[in-house]
Amino acid sequence: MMASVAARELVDGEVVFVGIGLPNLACNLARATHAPRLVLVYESGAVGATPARLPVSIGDPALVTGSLMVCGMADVFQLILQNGRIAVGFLGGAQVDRYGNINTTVIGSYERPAVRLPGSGGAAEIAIHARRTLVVAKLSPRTFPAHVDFITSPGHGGAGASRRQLRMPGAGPVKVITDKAVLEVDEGTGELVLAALYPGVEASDVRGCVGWPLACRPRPGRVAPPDATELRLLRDVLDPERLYLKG
Amino acid sequence: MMASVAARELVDGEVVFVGIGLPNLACNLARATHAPRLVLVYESGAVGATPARLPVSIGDPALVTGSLMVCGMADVFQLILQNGRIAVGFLGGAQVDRYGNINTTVIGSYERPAVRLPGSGGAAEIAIHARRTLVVAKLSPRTFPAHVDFITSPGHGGAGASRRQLRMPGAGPVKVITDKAVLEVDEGTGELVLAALYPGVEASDVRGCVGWPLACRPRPGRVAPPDATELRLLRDVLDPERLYLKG
Amino acid sequence: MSDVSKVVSMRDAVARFVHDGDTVVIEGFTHLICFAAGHEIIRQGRRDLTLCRLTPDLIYDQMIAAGCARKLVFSWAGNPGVGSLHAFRRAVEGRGAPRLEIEEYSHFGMVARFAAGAARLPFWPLRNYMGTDLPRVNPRIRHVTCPYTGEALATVPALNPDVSIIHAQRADAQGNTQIWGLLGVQKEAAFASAHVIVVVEELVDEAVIRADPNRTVIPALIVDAVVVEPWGAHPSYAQGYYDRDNGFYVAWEARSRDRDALERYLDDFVRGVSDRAAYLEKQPDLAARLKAKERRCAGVNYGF
Amino acid sequence: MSDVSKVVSMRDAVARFVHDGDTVVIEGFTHLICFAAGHEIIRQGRRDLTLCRLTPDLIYDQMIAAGCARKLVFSWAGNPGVGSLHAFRRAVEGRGAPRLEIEEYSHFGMVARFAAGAARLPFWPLRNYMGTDLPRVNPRIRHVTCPYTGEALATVPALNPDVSIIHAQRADAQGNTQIWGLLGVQKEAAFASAHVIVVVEELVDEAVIRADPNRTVIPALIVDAVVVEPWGAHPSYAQGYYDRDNGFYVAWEARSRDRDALERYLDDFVRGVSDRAAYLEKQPDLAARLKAKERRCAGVNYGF
Repeated sequence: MMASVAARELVDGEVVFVGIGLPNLACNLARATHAPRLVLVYESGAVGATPARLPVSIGDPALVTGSLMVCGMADVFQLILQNGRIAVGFLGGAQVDRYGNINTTVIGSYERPAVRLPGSGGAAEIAIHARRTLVVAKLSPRTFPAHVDFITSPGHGGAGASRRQLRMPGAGPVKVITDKAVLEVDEGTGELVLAALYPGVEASDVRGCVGWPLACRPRPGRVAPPDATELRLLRDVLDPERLYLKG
Repeated sequence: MMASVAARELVDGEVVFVGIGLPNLACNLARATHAPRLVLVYESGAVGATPARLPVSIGDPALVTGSLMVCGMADVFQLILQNGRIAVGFLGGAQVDRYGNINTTVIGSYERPAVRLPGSGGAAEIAIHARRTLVVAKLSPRTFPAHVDFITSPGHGGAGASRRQLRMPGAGPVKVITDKAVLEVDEGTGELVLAALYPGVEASDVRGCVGWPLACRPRPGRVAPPDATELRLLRDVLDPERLYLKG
Repeated sequence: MSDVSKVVSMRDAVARFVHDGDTVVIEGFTHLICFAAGHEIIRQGRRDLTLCRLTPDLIYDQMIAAGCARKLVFSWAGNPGVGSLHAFRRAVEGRGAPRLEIEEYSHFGMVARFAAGAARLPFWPLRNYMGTDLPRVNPRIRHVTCPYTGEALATVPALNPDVSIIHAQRADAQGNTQIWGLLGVQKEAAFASAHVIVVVEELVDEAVIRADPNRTVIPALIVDAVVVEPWGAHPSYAQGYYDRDNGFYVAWEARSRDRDALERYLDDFVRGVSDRAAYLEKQPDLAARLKAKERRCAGVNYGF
Repeated sequence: MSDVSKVVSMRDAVARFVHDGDTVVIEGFTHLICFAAGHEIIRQGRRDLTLCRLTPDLIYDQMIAAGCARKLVFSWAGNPGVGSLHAFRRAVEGRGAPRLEIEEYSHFGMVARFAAGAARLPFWPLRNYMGTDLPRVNPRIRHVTCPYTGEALATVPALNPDVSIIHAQRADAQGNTQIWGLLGVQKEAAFASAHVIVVVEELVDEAVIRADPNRTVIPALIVDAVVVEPWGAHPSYAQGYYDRDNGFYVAWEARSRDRDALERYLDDFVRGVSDRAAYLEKQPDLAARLKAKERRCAGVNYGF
């Protein structure tokens, strides 16, 4: 469901900075349906990959064989990302807060962490440079606190300076795709607000999973479930071994 | 003669930044005699070339075919030259002055030049970064004034700041190889002084071609003429069409 | 992929992407200099261009002579191994022709300007220019203080052309472009530019590109137009396709020194022909003289 | 050329170029991670190393567990697609093991540190880190003011390791090294380092290198030693030679979570074998499981 919602966000012809797992699945679903000309860029340096198998890592050899270009990582970050060529970046995180700030660094204090997470990887610069960012995370109070313990990837600043004041080139996280609803950033306040609900989910179900008083769009939409084509592609073609799809 | 004198300055195994013409001839003579392991780097990006013909330009295709590496010019200047990997750089010039400053930019004023020369190319950075520089130029009062009209490639500063004060990594022009004598820089004064004379040349012949009171080493040496092997290599193997050798 | 092809004629590419007053780059260090594009720009009578290149070479000498240029940004303006670019010299030395504005760096400085432009940074740091007169005559060479060591480093400003024209051995119809032999600053110039025209010796199927992705220097995602123009770099060269026409470079010394001879050349070989095909028809001996010999490397295994 | 060969055994290369207290880089982004070198460093009992890598991966987790590391400089410390590096986490979370000092960037920051080191500049500018907490916990992320626009840009300091160990598909005996597939920051790490050890799947004649010079990523002039170690990147991979051993990565989650299981692994496959050949003898199924299929590209013409 999350994969198909994410896929629909992608516009044909866009250049997408792809992470492994669900974002990869979403991109390949979009390519197989409404966006055949999507260009996939991996931070590992593969551009225009059409992998013969579902890649298990962002550096999978299947992303190289038959791709359009392989370049060094200095080129990926300087000539492609910082150059402003990425339309959409995908991010996930252990924590996402009211203003779309994302934490993939530590739970607890940085110096004495309760849980040490992997860190930024390319996430900080994707959040800053991609023209827009899609965040993918499952709803739970632990994952959506009012404030993250550590800002790895910046959202919309909240009380502090705006993205524009900080001279961030990209628009940042514009949507958060969860397993129950889609949140969007409110341009006025920079807050995440409820934009659309999955079938059978009520606004109160979402509010209970979020650590701040969640505002709601005047008329929140309903997300259409994956249609038969999408389901068939996901289950039979794109992830037949259920590496990323659960249930 | 100048080619063989220049060749003798090169030590086996050194990495040399090669210009076209006489420096190229000198390097290939050195490789054919005492320095077979010389590594030639051209600013065009060819490393370890063993050209099948005498290259007529620094970007000759013969420098690519069969070379050890071809890289972009950003790598040549940042990763090789600025990185400090070049032991010897060759420079020529329309004017060379008392302190080894070289002019390849203009004769006359910069704004209203009497003669517009090609400019720096890679010369400025070679003079700054190569661990030592060899200058090749024919002696004449016009070519060796007390002060150049424009400092394209810096020598030893003269009355101004020393190379060390200016934080130049390389030692700069240590020798000037002419058609009559070899000049060396005096480490104390930074001035070019007479170090060795070609057969049949007197110190006064050299002084007449230089626009400042030329000092002389206590016992100036005599340059040995090219031996039979060197002459045969130059005339029959390295430049049979006399593209660069005259007489 | 079902993409619409970007292949257009040189005439259309220049008409669409090169405008009066633009900052234009035709790059290539000795290798892959796109004379075909320069000639079409002359034919279409572009004016007030700011021309940028490390080595202006014969093509910019011709464009200066034809009156296309208002300004030249460069680092070495000569005819390598031969002599001068006399149209350039006349324009700079003020002998008759309208004066050409110049902005001058060293090679490293120009490379750094393209690198900054390609990375969309406003400047690039380099350890250079101490003791030289270049910063005195070019106030755009400045300094920055290292926040770690306190030392002063030279800087050059980013160069972001309106359009770069990149000659290459081959590309697919989308503009995924492969180059071998000398690479110059083709990649940096392309990424620094608002628009990119790729001109190729050979249009190949996307499968040829995908078979050897490490050979791709410029990806389609930054390319606006693909022009197929075999021998389009003559008298420059394309490794594996044809050799440099050194005789033409040697002859240029006398030809460009004589204003009338230069005008006659432009009339005969540039303004007097409709396109590159007509230029080649006038010189039927090129292939016999310059076609490259076979020296093919082995492939590598991309399997897993 | 009549050069003396630089080919040595892994044991000799590590003994000679990796010392206690050194700053050591074993790079490779998923691809070409030299586990063989990491294992030899463990066997030789090196201590107090500062280990640098974008992605510490399993090899640094093993070296941390074995007590080789004093400090880690990195940007993403996980087991990609699988889970955690538990020896790293124990050392950072302060659970029992001696604490590991860390210095943390993002990928772009680490790439920029290597780029600065390779260019021998003291810093590298990048447009990054605004709005993040990274500069708060890492005071080495600083700022510089652009001398043209006046804007503040982030900077990272140069990284100049004592030694980089670069795995590659092939090199000649002098160390002219060719890589295809993912390139990571292998080139920048090598040029940034005081010493470079190249480890290759295949030692080839200089003529193989010279046949395709655009494929060369690291030139001999910066290489100190060449080690020939087929399958030396396992469980990482070498494009065209063998696939990644994903099963090993998946199994690492449980193995590294259990301190004893991890020690047993080190005893069995690292400390308990004399060299890489013995490591491979214990796993005779690797070729059958992982050997790359043939997917060879065509060559290109280098003639003129």
